[in-house]
Amino acid sequence: MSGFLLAAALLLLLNAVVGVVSLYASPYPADRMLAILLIGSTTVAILLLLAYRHEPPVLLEVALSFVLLAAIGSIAFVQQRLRAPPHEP
Amino acid sequence: MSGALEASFDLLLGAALLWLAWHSVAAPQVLRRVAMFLVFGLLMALVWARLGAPDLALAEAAIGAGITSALLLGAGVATPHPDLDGAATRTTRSACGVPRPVLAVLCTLLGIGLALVMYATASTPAPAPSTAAVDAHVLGNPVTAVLLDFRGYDTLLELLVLLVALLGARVLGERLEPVPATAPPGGVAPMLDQLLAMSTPVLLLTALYVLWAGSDAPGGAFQAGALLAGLGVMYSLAGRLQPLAHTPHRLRLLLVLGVGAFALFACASLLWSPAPLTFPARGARALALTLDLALMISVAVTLVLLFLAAPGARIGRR
Amino acid sequence: MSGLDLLAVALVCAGCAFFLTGTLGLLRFPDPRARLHALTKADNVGLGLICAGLGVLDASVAGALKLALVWVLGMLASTLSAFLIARQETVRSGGQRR
Amino acid sequence: MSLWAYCATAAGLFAIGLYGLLAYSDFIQRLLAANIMVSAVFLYLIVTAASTATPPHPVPQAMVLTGIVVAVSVTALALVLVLVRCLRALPDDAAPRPQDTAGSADG
Repeated sequence: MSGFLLAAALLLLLNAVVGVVSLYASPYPADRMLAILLIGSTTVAILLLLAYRHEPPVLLEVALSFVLLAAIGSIAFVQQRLRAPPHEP
Repeated sequence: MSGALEASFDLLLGAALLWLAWHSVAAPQVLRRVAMFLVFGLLMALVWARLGAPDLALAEAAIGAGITSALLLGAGVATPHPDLDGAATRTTRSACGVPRPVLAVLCTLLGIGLALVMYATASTPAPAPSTAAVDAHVLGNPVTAVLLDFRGYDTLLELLVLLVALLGARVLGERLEPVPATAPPGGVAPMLDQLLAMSTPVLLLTALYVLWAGSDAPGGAFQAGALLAGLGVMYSLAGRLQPLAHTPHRLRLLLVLGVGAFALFACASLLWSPAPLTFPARGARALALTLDLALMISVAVTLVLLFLAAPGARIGRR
Repeated sequence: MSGLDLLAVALVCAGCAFFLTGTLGLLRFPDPRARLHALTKADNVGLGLICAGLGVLDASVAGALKLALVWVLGMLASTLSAFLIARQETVRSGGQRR
Repeated sequence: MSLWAYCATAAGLFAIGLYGLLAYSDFIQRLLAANIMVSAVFLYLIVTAASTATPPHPVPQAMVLTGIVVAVSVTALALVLVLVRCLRALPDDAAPRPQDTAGSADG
C-alpha cells in the first residue's frame, strides 16, 4: 500500500509541475494565481497521501492548515489587481 | 521498487524547486516572480514532509500560505517602481559590475562545488552535539538538557528579533503617507465574511490543538502563532483590521507577553538551578505549555502588526 | 489485499484521474476563466475522492473526520478563490460574458 | 530519502539565489533571491540532520523552525524599506500623492 500511495503522489506532482510550467508561459496575469491554486490543492492531496504511508498520520494537520489559509493568496491577488494601473499586462 | 519511486519523487521535487527558484529570481515581471516564489514555498512544505520533519512542514504551510503570500502579492503594486522591468532586466551588466555571463559561470561553479561538499559532509555522520556546557547533574538526561537549554535561548532571542523587526517597520512606516486607497469596485467583503464566519472557529481550534500537541516537540507555539497570524491577515484583508497609527497599550502588552514570560521564567529558574532557563524536575510540562501559550500570542500579534505595517496592507481598504 | 484496500486504491486512482483531467483542461482551454472552471472543479472532486479513499484506509473516526474537514474547507477556499478571480477577469476583459 | 538529490537541490538553490542577489538591481527581486538562499541553507541543515537519524535530530529542526519565522519577519521589514526607498527615488510626477502637491523634494 505504501508504494501505491507514493506512486499516486508522484503522479500528482508530475501533473502539477506540467500545469505550472504551462501556466507560467501564458500571457494572462490571472494564470499566475491559477498556478498557486493548482499547486495548493495538489500539495494538500500529496500531503494526505504521504500522511498515510506512516502509522500516526501526523501530516494531516499540515494539510488542514494549508486549506484553512488557502484563500489568502487569492484575496490578496484580487485586491492587488483592483488597484493595479489598468495598462499593466 | 519503492526505492526507485522514492528517488524519482525526490528528484522531480528537486528539479521543480530549482526551476521555480530560477524563475522567481529571473522572470520578467514582478507578479510572475512572486507567484513562482509562492509556489516554491508550497513545495518546500512537501520537502519537509519527505525529510521527516512535520514540524517544519506545518510552519512552512502556515507561514507560506498565509502571511508571506499576502505580503508579497500586495507588494508588487503598492511599491511603485521607478526603473523596474525595463532596462534593468535586459542589460547584460549586473548590479555588482561583473558581466552577467561571467557571474552565471561563477555561480554555476560554486553550485557544483557546494553540491560536492554538501554530499561529502552530509553522508558522514556528524559528531553528537556537545553536552559539556550543560550541568548533567541538574537534569538526568543530557540530551533533554541540551534541548531545553537550547530552546530557551533560541526562543527568547527569536522573539526579540521579531520585536525589533516590528519596531523597525513601525518607525519606517511613520515616514510614509498611506498609499491612496481607491475603493475597489465591488469589494471582496460579502463572500469573505461568510468564509471568515465559517473558518474562524476551525482555525482557532486548530491553533490550540497544534499548540497542545506540540508541547513535547520543539516549538509548537510558532506554528500555532503562524496559524493565528494567518487568521489576522484574513481579517485585515477583509478590511476589519486597519493599520494603526499608534499601538494601543493593550496590544503592546500582548507584544511583550512572550518576552516577559520568558524573562520571568529565566529569573525564577535561578531559584531551582544555577543556570537560567532550565526547567524544574517536576511540572515541566505545565510550565512549558504556559510559556508556549504566551509565546503563541506574542508571535501572532507581532506577525499581524508586521503585516499591517507592510505595503501589502496598504491596499484594498474598505 | 482485502476488499477495503481495493476500494481505497480504486478511489485514490479515480481522484488522480480527476486531477489529470483538470490539468488537461488547463493545457487546452483558451483563457483564464475557462481554465479556472476546469481547475477548481476537477481538483476538488479529485481531492474529495482521495480523501474518501484514505478515509476507507483509516480505521479511526478522528482521522476520517479530519479528512472530511480538509475536503470541506478546501472546497470553501476554492469556491471563494474561483469566484474572486473570475469576477476580476470579467472586470478586466470589459465585462463581457461568455 | 535520496541524499544526493536533496544535496544537489540545496546547492543549486544557493547558487541561483546568489546569482539573483548579485545580478539584479530590483529590490523585490533581490529580496526573493535572498529568501531562496535562506531556504537552501535550511534544506542543507535538515538534510544533514536527516541523513544520520530518522526522524532528524531535533536541534537543527528547532533552528530551522525559528529561522522560518525570522525570515518572514525580515521579509516584511525589507518590504517596508523597499516602499520607503521607492517613494523617495521617484520623481514627483511619477507618484501623485494627494497630500503632497507642493512638490517638497524629500531626500
